Amino acid sequence: MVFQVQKSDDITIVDVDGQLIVGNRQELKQKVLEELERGERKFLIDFANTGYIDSSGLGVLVSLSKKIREQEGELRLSGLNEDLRTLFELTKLDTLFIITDTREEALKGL
Amino acid sequence: MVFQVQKSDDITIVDVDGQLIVGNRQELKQKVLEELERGERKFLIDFANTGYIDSSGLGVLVSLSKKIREQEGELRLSGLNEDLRTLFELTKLDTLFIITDTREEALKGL
Amino acid sequence: MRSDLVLELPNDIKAIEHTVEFVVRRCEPSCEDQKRLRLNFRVALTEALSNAMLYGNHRDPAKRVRVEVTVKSCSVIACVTDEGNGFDPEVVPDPTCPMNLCKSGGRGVFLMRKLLDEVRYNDRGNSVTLVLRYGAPQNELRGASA
Amino acid sequence: MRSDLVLELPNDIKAIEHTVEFVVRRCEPSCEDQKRLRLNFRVALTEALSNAMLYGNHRDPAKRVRVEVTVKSCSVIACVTDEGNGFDPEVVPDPTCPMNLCKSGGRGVFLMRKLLDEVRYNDRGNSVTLVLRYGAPQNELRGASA
Ligand SMILES: Nc1ncnc2c1ncn2[C@@H]1O[C@H](COP(=O)(O)OP(=O)(O)O)[C@@H](O)[C@H]1O
Ligand SMILES: Nc1ncnc2c1ncn2[C@@H]1O[C@H](COP(=O)(O)OP(=O)(O)O)[C@@H](O)[C@H]1O
Repeated sequence: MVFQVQKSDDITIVDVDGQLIVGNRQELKQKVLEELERGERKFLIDFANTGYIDSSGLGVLVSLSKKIREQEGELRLSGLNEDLRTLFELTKLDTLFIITDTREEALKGL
Repeated sequence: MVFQVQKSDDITIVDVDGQLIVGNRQELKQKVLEELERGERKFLIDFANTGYIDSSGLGVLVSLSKKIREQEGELRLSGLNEDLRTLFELTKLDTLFIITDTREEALKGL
Repeated sequence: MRSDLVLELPNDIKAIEHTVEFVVRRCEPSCEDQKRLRLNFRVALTEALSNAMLYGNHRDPAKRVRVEVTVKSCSVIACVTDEGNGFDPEVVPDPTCPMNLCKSGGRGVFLMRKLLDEVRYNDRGNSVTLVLRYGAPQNELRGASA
Repeated sequence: MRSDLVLELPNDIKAIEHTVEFVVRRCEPSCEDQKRLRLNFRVALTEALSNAMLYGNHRDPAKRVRVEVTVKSCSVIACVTDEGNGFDPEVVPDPTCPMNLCKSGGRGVFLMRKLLDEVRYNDRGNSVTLVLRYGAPQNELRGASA
């Protein structure tokens, strides 16, 4: 798994390639928090290339979303396939996040 | 792993994608023997996309080479990387086969 | 009955991803529900392994986790056992309650139960059996379609 | 010493490839010789597993193969045990003799020995220990460079 970070204007985009699970979630957390400390405020995490997410991966998203909101920033999620959407729905986390189908939609709104 | 069979003029080319090992060697054997029965006589097995070969994979090559020669055909091998060449050298099978670096060289000679 | 596959794993969360992949690949040829094997079983097994390593074995690298997998014509069964003292799975709070929704943890046992047809702990609570059923007689509340 | 990884595998040659992959991935982070792990160890482990399944367990699907892997700072050790009666590894003929060169079989034990630093059978002959060493004190006859 690899987390790739790019910038598009003032938005920080993170691609999750592979799985977001207990073995690597800290890496994602650290990457996003570094950017937040550097002053970035708009974040998009794109799951278009993600296999699956476990509960600790979901947990990291929840905790990042809190930290970003504390700094008056915003986090969006995009590119969730049907499988991944199911996980958000089962845990009701779809009500907590702004989730868009495509990366483009998310970028437009941010 | 996948074995892909193509024709180039009167030459039958088989690509070995993945491993050639005990779990799949029969598949390769069958594919080549079918072509031999159909009347094909010139064969090239290309290992450019092969990970590794075990002793039973080597064994299948030896037995195919015998069967092809019995029908007055010819078998060449190409695309062996350094790792795979090592296996042929250790077992002295490099003395039994016509091995060329590239597929193009092999096709020229056949 | 003898299991189709037994693994004794090091207590290393970095090993989870490859282990889950290996087990799922082993089940693939016989499983009639590739979609739920890929999502439901994979995620549930990941949860069971990480709970075993983090809570059961308390991250102790000297401890091991045992996984026993049985593939039947209508189900895949995985039993994950750690060397810990167990816990009471009945008292795990519902993470979908509004009060808990913003917590970063507490979704593992819940997800296992939602995703699979059966999740059974032993009395001590250090061994969980995960069951994914396919074919005819299925649990109506079977997760991904809930 | 406890092994870092223990597998009990079904006697199914189709399982060999994924098993070898799983074990090698587990060894990768600690191994200092990726090249020989990728070729020498991978091929040797494949040979040991197929011999265990084909000759030791005589393709019997009810039998199992046990694999114990230990990763140390200067070696990777895999022990492969079947449920058979074993054999005498000393009487395996040299497949590189001109007489044997055209035979389709008989290269497995030979390759294991050529590729690894140490290949040790138990007395019964149903369990083989494969050792790949790296770092300073290495066997001079270490296969790939022979
Ligand atoms: N194998 C286990 N051994 C001991 N305690 C466990 C085990 N599995 C789960 N638990 C307990 O159950 C709690 C809930 O687990 P879970 O639902 O997976 O959420 P989380 O892992 O986010 O805490 C854990 O915090 C732990 O206290
Ligand atoms: N685990 C084992 N149990 C019993 N016999 C074995 C075992 N491993 C190898 N042998 C014997 O040693 C012989 C040589 O094996 P090998 O060198 O791998 O070549 P091949 O597999 O092509 O016969 C086998 O034919 C078999 O009789």
